[in-house]
Amino acid sequence: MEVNSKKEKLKSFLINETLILTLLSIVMGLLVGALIITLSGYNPLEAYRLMLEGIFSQPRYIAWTVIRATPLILTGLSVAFAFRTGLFNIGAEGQFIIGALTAALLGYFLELPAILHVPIVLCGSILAAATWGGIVGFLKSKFGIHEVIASIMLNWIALYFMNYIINQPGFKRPGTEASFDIHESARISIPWMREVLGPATKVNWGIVIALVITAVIYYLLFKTTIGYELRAVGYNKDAAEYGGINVNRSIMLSMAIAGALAGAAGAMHVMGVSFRVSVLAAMEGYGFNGIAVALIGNNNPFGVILSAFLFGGLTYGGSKMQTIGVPTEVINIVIGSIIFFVATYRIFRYVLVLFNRKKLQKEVQ
Amino acid sequence: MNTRQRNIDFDTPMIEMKDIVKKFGDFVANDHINLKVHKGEIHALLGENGAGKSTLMNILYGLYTPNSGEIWIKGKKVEVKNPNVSIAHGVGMVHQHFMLVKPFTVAENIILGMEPTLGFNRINMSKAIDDVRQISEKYGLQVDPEAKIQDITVGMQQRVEILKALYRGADILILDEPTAVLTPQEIKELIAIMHNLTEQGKSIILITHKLKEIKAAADYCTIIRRGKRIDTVEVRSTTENELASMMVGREVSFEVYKEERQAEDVVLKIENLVVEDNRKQEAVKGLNLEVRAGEILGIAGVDGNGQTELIEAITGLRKIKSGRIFINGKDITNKTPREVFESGVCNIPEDRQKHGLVLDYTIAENMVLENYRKEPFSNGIRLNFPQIFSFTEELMEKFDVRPRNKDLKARSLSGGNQQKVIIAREVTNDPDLLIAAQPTRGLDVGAIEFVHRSLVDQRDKNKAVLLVSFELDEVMSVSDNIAVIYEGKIVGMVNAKDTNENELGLMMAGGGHNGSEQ
Amino acid sequence: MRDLAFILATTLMYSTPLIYGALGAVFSENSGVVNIGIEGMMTIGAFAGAASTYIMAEGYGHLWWVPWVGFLIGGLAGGLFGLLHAVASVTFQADQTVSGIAINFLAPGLALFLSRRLFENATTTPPIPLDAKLPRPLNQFFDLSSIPGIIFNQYASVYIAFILVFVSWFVLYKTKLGLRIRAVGEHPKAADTLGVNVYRVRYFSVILSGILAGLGGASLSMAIVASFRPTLISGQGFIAMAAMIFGKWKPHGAMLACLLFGATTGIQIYLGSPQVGLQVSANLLSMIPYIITLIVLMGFVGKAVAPAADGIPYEKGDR
Amino acid sequence: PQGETPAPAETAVKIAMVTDVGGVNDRSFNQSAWEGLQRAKNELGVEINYLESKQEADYETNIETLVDQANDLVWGIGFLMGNTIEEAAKNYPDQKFAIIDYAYADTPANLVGVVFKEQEASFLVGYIAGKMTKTNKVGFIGGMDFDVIHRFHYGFKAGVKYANPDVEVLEQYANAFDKPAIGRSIAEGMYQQGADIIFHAAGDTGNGMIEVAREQNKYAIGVDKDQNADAPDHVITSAMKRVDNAMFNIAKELKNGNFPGGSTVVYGLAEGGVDIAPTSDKHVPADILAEVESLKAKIISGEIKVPQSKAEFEAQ
Ligand SMILES: Nc1ncnc2c1ncn2[C@@H]1O[C@H](COP(=O)(O)OP(=O)(O)OP(=O)(O)O)[C@@H](O)[C@H]1O
Ligand SMILES: Nc1ncnc2c1ncn2[C@@H]1O[C@H](COP(=O)(O)OP(=O)(O)OP(=O)(O)O)[C@@H](O)[C@H]1O
Ligand SMILES: [Mg+2]
Ligand SMILES: [Mg+2]
Repeated sequence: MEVNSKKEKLKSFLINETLILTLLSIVMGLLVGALIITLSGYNPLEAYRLMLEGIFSQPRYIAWTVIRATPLILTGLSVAFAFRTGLFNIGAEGQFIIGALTAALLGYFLELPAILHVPIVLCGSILAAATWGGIVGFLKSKFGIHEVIASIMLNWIALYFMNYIINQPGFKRPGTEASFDIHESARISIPWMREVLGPATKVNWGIVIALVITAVIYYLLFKTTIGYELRAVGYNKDAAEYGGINVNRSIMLSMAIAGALAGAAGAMHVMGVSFRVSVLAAMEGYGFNGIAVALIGNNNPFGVILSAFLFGGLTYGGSKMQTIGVPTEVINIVIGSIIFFVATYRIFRYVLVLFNRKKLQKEVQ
Repeated sequence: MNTRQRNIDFDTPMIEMKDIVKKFGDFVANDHINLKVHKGEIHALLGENGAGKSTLMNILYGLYTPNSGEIWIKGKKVEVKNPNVSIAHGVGMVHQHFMLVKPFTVAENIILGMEPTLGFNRINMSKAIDDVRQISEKYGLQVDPEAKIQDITVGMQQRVEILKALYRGADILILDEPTAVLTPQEIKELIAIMHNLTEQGKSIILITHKLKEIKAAADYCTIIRRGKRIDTVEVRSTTENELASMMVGREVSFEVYKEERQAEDVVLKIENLVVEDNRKQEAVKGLNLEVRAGEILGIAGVDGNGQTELIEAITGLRKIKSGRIFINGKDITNKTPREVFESGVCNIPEDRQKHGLVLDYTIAENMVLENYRKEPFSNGIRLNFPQIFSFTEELMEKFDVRPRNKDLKARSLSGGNQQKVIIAREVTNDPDLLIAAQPTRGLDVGAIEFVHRSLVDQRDKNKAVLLVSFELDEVMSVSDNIAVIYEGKIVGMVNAKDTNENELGLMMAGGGHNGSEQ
Repeated sequence: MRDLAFILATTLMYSTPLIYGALGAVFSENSGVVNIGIEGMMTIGAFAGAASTYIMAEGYGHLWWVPWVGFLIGGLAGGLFGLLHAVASVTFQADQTVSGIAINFLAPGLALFLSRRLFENATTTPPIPLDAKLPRPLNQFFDLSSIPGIIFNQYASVYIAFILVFVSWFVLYKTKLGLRIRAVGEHPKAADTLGVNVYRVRYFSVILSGILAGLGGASLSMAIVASFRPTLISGQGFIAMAAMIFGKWKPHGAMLACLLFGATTGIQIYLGSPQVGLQVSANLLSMIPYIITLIVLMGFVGKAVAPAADGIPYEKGDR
Repeated sequence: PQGETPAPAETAVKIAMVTDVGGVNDRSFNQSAWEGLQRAKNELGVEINYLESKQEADYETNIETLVDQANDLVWGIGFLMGNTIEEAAKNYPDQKFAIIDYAYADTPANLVGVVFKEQEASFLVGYIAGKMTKTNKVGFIGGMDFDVIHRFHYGFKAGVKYANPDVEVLEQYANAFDKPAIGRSIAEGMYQQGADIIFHAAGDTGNGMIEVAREQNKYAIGVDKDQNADAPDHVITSAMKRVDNAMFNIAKELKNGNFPGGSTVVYGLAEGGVDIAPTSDKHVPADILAEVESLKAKIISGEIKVPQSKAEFEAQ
């Protein structure tokens, strides 16, 4: 009996409706992409073959997909976490930047053994980005400023702030528009994997850390009193207040955690992949893509992981379709279509109902 | 009591609903229901919470499509695809939950969908205001057309709802629980208005849980139980007890049985309390009050005399301007809601959906809204779900919350069951002081009986209970002592056994003559 | 004085595309549909406006109506994505944020795709000839170098933006349609029970929102510059959305917010200009508009309240 | 992509490039680079290909993809790729790489850095501006505060000063390559201040400036490519960076087996790596163009030393 119900649970967890609908959306999105590719005069099968090969044909490619997905897991989680607590964190972009910048500063200016350096850089960046996100929460709870406005403004402030800091002498590597590289001791690369996967593949511990953080966030959100409070505030501020929850503190805490997650993404990108920060001429999109990742993943921490891999795979593998001339924006169209179908999953129900009705009519006849 | 001259025209059926069936999924909300209403008739619909009354009326109004059945309006078969059809056939509906756009003015709400216009699609607002004035005078429904809905009382809002229907030329009015949120005075006025309307040839379908109102207002009554029509009776020749037992399927007692007992120590003590409302006006103006252990103190008063602010001040949801509040001698003035709760105060809130429940949380999650941080529900950090679940299941059983599924979201429960969840939670906390604000609003008689029982049980456990209600009957039958609130002050204190409606009504009106007709 | 005129002129120019975008958001959100896809709708509008005007100018020569038709095509392209957003969020009751985000991927993707198809694989469109651009109506009345000339030497799109603010205010607050739009955004069920077709009103508003955003994009690609580029919009749709919230969901409020943003950008450029000769990092100057916006919000604006039903899909027969 | 070499010879040399985020048809240096490769295809029969980057994170993976496709030479276009290409060169010691706009202190043997003396072309257009201004005021709009942009900036200033020391140069940085509205505003301000010719090194931001020149019938000077087509009556000349020439030349050297690995190749006037636009004769009087020719000679010979930074400019 016990065992059976556990099995049932697992089964319903794996084969739930959301997942099926999401898979359907992916298929539909790819079909739209195929249409666009065909209209451009290329062979969609050939293009998708290149994409799939580009993701799966070599361990190295799979590794790259993982590397691509890592920051998206965390920015996606950041957005999803905020959504779950009733806030729209459109500011993951800026929080990512602050996390990355702090990691580059601490990674370069501190000189410590790796065992200390890595955690200090990581924690420092997370703290800085949490503060940055917390500002939004503070502005909202203290002044009633809508989090969307505050986040959008802070995104740009973060971008210019980073550019300003990089330009300070002593931090900027001369002859470049980037900072000095962080020390080896602050990196989270996995050197022996490079022997296996090829020298250029920047496999790092980031994915492991990201998965651990995801599990922690899941636990925090759904299994702890803090998560209970944050979600209650997200659903119904008045009832939360009535239940004794400090609403203003919850909003700040929630934005700070969201900031911390996006900041961790930035930090790990610097510690595992780029090793430096560069002057940005435009937003890089980690935060904005995080919104898409969160939404495809249904704001569920585990859904976010899957959708980050999907997103990482599509952007990484998709870029290889260029080899036969397919322009890169096709990938954006595919991603856009997938999100669109995720949004309008009721289309599938509708079609299903129509289909059933026809079947019924047939049976009647 | 129902003394009016009846002028029903039995030859002119206005509404005939035949064999209406409505299913939500597998659930049959209306099971072959028939209903017939004549010109000039007030026809009541009576049934427990969730019996299917609103559903039936939504079908008549075109908001839901029935699975089968026919609707005839004024002798013609009509397919009511949407409200436009029913409106065109003269049906108007006042919904259980007000359908008013809060930031709009009264006039704007009334004309919406049928706006008088000038050139350029421009609204002819002065004509609109004139029109509203005219019909409001014609039917004796006084309103200020230019006031915003959010600034007027619930009673006024009710009138706006009726005016909306009349503005559209309705001669069949559906009123879905119109009195649930009205004060006794307003109810009396509403019944007069209804009679006035039938004299002008209108027909009314009235849904209410208050048998007294049915007796006072209606000519006929159709009783619905679990989606099925039980019977249609002539109200004059049926007693309240008969109506109630037909509706619930068993005998219901209206008397709240309680034993005499002696009140003991003072639990709640309020001294010179001054509290401001949202508009920074003083709503509570130097109020003094004591509630003792083993006592149910009822607060009687007309809506808007500071009751809401008083409760919010006690429970920590609103800052106090001056004065002090003590619980068991401990000062809780301006403490946070949590601190107030910790000192032994629980509250069944007035607005159950706004304050009482997180509608998107499951029943289980809602059951620990105040207690989630305490043993055994958590160790302060980690929630202990097995404990929360077994606790919830136990309470759902004990308080008969239906359906018995702890994983359902609170949103999917009926109003009565939502209220049961709150009462279960608050009562089980076993507080020294239980505050109950409008605890039976919108509930059927069976559920009301249950709520009253729960309050008395608390009292019998030697706890203090503060009951705030606009329903005099409820205050009088449940309380031991009654305090009358008027303009933010307690203007009178009486023993429930030694008073009557007249005396209370007089005090509730500030000692004037308004509430003293009964 | 001239400096002030310069700041004013920049304010007008810079805030114009934002005003269109913000007005679009105002209509959509007042009807209860969150529109985060303004950015994408502006992008496709910018492309369609510039591309169609260029093609028409090639084909028909520089007739007076060419830019106007092009401008409208820009609006219609945005409107098409408004329609898509409406299908998702009204008919299929999609999560409106999700659908808006989808549009922010789809619309720019499609713009680039079409650009490559039409213009020999180029992601930028060829420049529109000067006389096929929108006219500058007040240009002939003032000497360019005079102070009124500096301020009012603006394209028609600038004046249209301000006219549209007034028209939008008029429509929303004085007409039957506006009453219904706002009713649907506040309490769709109430409107429904009075026979107002909630779906139709929302479709109308969301499509109009796309059209306005599309015009905003076109006002950038057909007036401020004369061609479409992939980076042309770069975040202005989001700023417009912020302005709409800042302006408390009202046309005139949104306009003021856009003007504030334009003015602070003007001040930023002015402070960085050679005549001021400030020795401050350009990066610090660039933060000015964003910081001032936050400060103004802290100081002057209370809690903004969205239309009560904003973001909530309406389903007939729902509880 | 567009038409690989038909039936490539067994030994056909394969060259590919990774674009910057602007994409291959950016009407700027990415496009110029691609044109260079196309010329190499037509004239030298090499096989060519490109991959576009959408964001910085694409650089590494695009490079790797091209390495996997067994290209003989992989190009990175733009100095933003500098570090990435250097790392790739170290990771794949047997693969040849080259980069535009980057000079390494210590270049790996399988890598070539190609830099341009932007300041030389800027000097020439500065000279033209200095000679042609009627108001004795000209303007410079920079994109972001980068070293590369400084080369344009101070080369231009030096050219103006050389032509006429009395001419004032109004200078402003937009701090963006993608904000034409800001470019427009700055240009309006400069023209108001009395400048009659403005030179930009600001990407799309500069587009706003060219637009104002068109509207107000003022002169503008383009950058990187010949921008005359954007405003034929107003862009009098452009400081061209012949990325195409560099790409072609390196292709040729690679094919001939003398790939200049381990070095930084500097393309200046002498190497045909920078120049003024061929359309300059439309607006610039012949006598000034003749003077420009002689200036070229002096720069090539080293007689005139063009500054490439603020410090060098001020030292002169
Ligand atoms: N839209 C809906 N979807 C699913 N079930 C519904 C819906 N509307 C009503 N129901 C169910 O139908 C039943 C009848 O509901 P209805 O609102 O008609 O009850 P009622 O008699 O008006 O009760 P009350 O006295 O509480 O207002 C209830 O069990 C309710 O849960
Ligand atoms: N676009 C506009 N141009 C000029 N004046 C305007 C415009 N929009 C609004 N106004 C003026 O501003 C006044 C306020 O508008 P409105 O009545 O919509 O605001 P409100 O609802 O009173 O807002 P609030 O309550 O926030 O003050 C109007 O009476 C009108 O005269
Ligand atoms: Mg009901
Ligand atoms: Mg009250």
